[in-house]
Amino acid sequence: MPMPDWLSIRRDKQIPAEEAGLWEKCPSCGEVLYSKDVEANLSVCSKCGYHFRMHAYDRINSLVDDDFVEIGADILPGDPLGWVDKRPYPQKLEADREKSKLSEGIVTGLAAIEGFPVALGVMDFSFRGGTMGTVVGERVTNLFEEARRRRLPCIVFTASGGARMEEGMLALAQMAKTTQAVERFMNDGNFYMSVLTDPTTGGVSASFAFQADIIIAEARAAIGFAGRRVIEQTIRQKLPDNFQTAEFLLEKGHVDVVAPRPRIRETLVRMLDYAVDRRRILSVLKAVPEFALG
Amino acid sequence: MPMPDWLSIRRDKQIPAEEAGLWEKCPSCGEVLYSKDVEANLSVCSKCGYHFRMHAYDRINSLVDDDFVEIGADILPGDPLGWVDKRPYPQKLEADREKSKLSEGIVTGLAAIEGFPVALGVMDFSFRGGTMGTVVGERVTNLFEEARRRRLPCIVFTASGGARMEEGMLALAQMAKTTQAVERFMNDGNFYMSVLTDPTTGGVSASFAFQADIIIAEARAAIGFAGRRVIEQTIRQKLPDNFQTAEFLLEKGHVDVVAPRPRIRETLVRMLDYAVDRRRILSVLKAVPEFALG
Amino acid sequence: MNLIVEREKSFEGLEQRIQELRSRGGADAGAQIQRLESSYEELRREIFGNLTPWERVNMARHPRRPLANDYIALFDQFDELHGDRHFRDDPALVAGFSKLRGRRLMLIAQQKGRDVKENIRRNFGMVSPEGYRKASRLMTLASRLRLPIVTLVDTPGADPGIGSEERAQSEAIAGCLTALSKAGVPVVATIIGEGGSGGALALALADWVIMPQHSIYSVASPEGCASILWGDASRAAEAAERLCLTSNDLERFGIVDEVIAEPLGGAHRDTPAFTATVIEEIDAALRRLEVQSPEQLRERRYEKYRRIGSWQEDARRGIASAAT
Amino acid sequence: MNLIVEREKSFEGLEQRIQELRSRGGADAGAQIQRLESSYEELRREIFGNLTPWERVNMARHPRRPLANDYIALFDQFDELHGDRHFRDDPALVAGFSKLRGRRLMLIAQQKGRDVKENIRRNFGMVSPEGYRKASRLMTLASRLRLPIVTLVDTPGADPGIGSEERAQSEAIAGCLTALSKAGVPVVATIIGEGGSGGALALALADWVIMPQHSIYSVASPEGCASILWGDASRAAEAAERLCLTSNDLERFGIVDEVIAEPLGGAHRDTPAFTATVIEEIDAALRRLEVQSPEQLRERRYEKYRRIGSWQEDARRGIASAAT
Ligand SMILES: [Zn+2]
Ligand SMILES: [Zn+2]
Repeated sequence: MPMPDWLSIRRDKQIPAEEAGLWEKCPSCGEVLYSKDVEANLSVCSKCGYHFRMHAYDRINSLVDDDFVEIGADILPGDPLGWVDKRPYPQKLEADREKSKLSEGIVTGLAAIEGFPVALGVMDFSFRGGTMGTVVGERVTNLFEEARRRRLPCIVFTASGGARMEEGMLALAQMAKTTQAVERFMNDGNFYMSVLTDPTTGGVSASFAFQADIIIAEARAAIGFAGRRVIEQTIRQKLPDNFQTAEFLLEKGHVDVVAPRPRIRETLVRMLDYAVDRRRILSVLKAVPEFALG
Repeated sequence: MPMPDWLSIRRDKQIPAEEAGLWEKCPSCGEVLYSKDVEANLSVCSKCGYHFRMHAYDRINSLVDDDFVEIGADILPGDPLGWVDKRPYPQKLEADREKSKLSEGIVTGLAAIEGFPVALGVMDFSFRGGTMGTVVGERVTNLFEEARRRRLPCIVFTASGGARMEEGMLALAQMAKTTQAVERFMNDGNFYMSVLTDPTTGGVSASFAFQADIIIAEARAAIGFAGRRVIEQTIRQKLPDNFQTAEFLLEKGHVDVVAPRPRIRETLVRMLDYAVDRRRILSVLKAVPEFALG
Repeated sequence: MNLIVEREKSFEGLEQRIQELRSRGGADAGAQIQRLESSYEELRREIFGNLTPWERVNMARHPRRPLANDYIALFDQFDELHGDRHFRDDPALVAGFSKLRGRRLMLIAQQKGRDVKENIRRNFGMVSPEGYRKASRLMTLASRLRLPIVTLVDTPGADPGIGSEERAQSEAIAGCLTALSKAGVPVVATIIGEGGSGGALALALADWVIMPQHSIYSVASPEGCASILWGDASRAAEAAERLCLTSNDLERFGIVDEVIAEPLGGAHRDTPAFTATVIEEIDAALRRLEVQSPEQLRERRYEKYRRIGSWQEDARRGIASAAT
Repeated sequence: MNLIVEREKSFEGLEQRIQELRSRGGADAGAQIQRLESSYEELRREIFGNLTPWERVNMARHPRRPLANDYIALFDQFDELHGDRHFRDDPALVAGFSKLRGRRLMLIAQQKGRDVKENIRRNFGMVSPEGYRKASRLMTLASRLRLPIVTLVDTPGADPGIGSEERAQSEAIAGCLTALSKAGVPVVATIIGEGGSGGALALALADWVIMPQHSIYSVASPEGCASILWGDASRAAEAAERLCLTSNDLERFGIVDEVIAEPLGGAHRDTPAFTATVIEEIDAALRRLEVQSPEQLRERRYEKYRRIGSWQEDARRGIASAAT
């Protein structure tokens, strides 16, 4: 399957400059940065190391060797509750599709990273705050089921504000669905890594994000169960700056590794190299010829 | 197999009064107690509830329905290091045998408790401070292997100052030996309860004591890894009174239940009733006819 | 201020008046009592007969609503087990061996307090990582010993304190969900009061989920939802309307397998009878499930949650519509 | 005050003198150098050739003795993994994926510091419950991924602090022993310096235990033992005599499978060569073990420890004697 159009476009860096904006200001150090430089630097500020949020396809692009075979793209959201707040839910979805160039909060598919075939999921905060509705749950579940069938290692990049309110309990139940799929996948002896990016909270944090064999946190990412504001409201005091940061979690023993974005790919490759038996992979690939490696 | 002489004697309460001493003073409240009353009350002070240390056979006597089929009594200590401190190790063993009326720091065997056949081990602090040498390790291992063969639930009462110095690393290695035996026993789906009595520390605490499915602590017992004095020397300050007590451990989540000695038996029986399938037991008993139940 | 408690106050005068007339007796009292009672009944039916979602939220939080201990008292026996083996025993999560109609089982419940003092001790039913770790430890033990797992869910949500974050609340909840995924024994969950978000689901990944009529079970608290949507927590009633947190909604969505009708005015109007009914249904569910093999149980539980969602045909056609 | 360091000081003058003569050169220097060197060698052989147990204790604690990181540096690669997933990352226990001669493995080590500052951070190699829980988590992961486990043991003992007791040090150590019992992969342990009691054994329930000649491995620290026996920690040297904590003793007892001779004066006299030798032996052990199936490994490991002790025939005859 060829690369989706959107990915090809990003890869070729053919975004019209007037669309992307020529300059961006770093919200951390205030430096004004040339947008193309930022993008070339994996959306990390070249001055202070601030991590801008990264588009799911950009992320995929920065990781995979060649083609990315997307699966689950045909799974699209409904409006099970007939939700309306300021706007009807379908309108919000439409606006997010427009804004994010994504069909939902996660992109899932198969790819090779440095020659390692993997199942890969990348969440994107720009679609409904990366919240998990039934589509995110279904795509994640499909990904793990597909990875289990093919005995591929699975990698998921998380970025989420939690369960998606607009789908009510149907969204929350995705925690149960995904947890079961991950458990089944791991119980068969397969290898799973999660990469927690900014922010990873709520129902995603409390399900597949923290079930992994190896948990990598992207530097400076905010990670936790309850949101920072909820905690501050509850305890009625300001939280220290480093609270719920990746670095804080490393000290508290919650994650295996913290890595800045430019080192995430190499970290993943090193871990795959340790955890995955190349001989097994090759035999799997022979058995599933339709899965072409670049 | 009939009850060992010593147990029969204790059961019949035929200990000559001049031997046992007519009166005992409670070290907690100072009350002077009639020895026979203390014994009748499971060696608990009737005034303040202080738990005197209890002889292993008295303990067994207070638990089992009828006969106790001792196993491992023929496993006796050697002197592998040729140890001498103030006295040679064999002399210390001899003195402890005399004093404690025990051949080593644990008594192991098969019995029924309220109709539940069980494998039962009871440690006794009066023999070398309940330290685990190779005999304790071997008897515990034998007990779990026997229980595994017969698919019996296993109960071990711990009381130990840790590994036995006089047998050096041979003593420490018993932690590895017993842990493996317990793991194998539990991995087969069998049920294991430990009862931590005063004191349970060091190598016993850090092996089979804390491996159990259900951990019961006898009220007021001191339980921990490092001894109280070692910690005080390390941190150079006095520890709070309740530190390392059974009640402290309950609050800290280390043990399932704390029970005063008079309620230990009924607690064990209730747990067995939950955890053990009576139908399975009966089929086991049919298969092993030589194990007579009272 | 609980909405239902306020409503109940408006009946108090009427109830007292009926009582007085009854005790006084007399020739004309009979007719008067009948009249009053009929208007009393009418009023109650009018007010309680068709509760709005927000009223149900208040019912679920009613200070006299049956709590976990009211249900636990009806089991044949219960022996509490404590601790996560690592850090602390969490009093907000009560768990232990139990028996129901002679059937051995593992009971795991969120316990709110009845008064302020107990609520502080129980942290208002908000479970800390230690509580979830105690739960997953005992779920695993139950599975090992082949004991069915019965859970009682009643929490505003998982504890959101600093300590809970420091000790990895997310990991603890994921651990419970994993333990329930693995369990080769029947799992029956009952949402007895408030089913607050992931902190509730952690105990409710079950083969059979029972929900009393006026309990709620929600992806977010109405207050939290309102504050996110409109920056105004006082619009909680509106949020409650939208969240589909009532038993009827959730049965329709397949989140809940069985709804149990409550007495007019709520479960607390007749706690003994109502809790007994719930226990009856838990027993019935266990009876249906216990004939299944561990593999069957796991497989069917997997498939049950596998199906939940609204993406299916609707979504593939790109049409927004409620799932069946 | 380290005994060996003191001894080394007595050579310093002699070593300097030889250096001086060498650099100065001259006609008579050659003979003088030879004379000095031969007496230097003789002295060293006399002092280091036959160390007492207490001297070996000092050698094992020598400030320049190779530490875990000196060994880790010789592996092809090492990627540290952190944390117990619940409470803290313990810097006294260093663990992660590694490769040795291309072989993927899990490396788990106790890490002392080289200076005061690092020693405070590493807690002098005394591991807390979090460290042992990190270790058992990664042992279980290694077993899941079929990676052999290599451990490096160097600790005065498990951390005896208040916090460690509060967080169940015993349970954490038992957890490591259980994880190693379950592991269906080769386990090779090396006692690189101090093997202090249960805190050391927690990482050393292994298929193959390697011990450099002057490392120690003991049921109790000599100081602790002396303080228990005579109420006098300063009699540690006497206690060391009795504890049979040297490599030779332990090989005889079957506690240690392989002793590696150290250079005269101790491993730190030639750290690069010595650590390379140890790594060589670890590799050889892995090569021997990796052909075994998980079941074989577990079975043989079980039998290995099953046999350790001195009760056997001796005891049954009631005769006290050393085990073979
Ligand atoms: Zn910047
Ligand atoms: Zn007393």
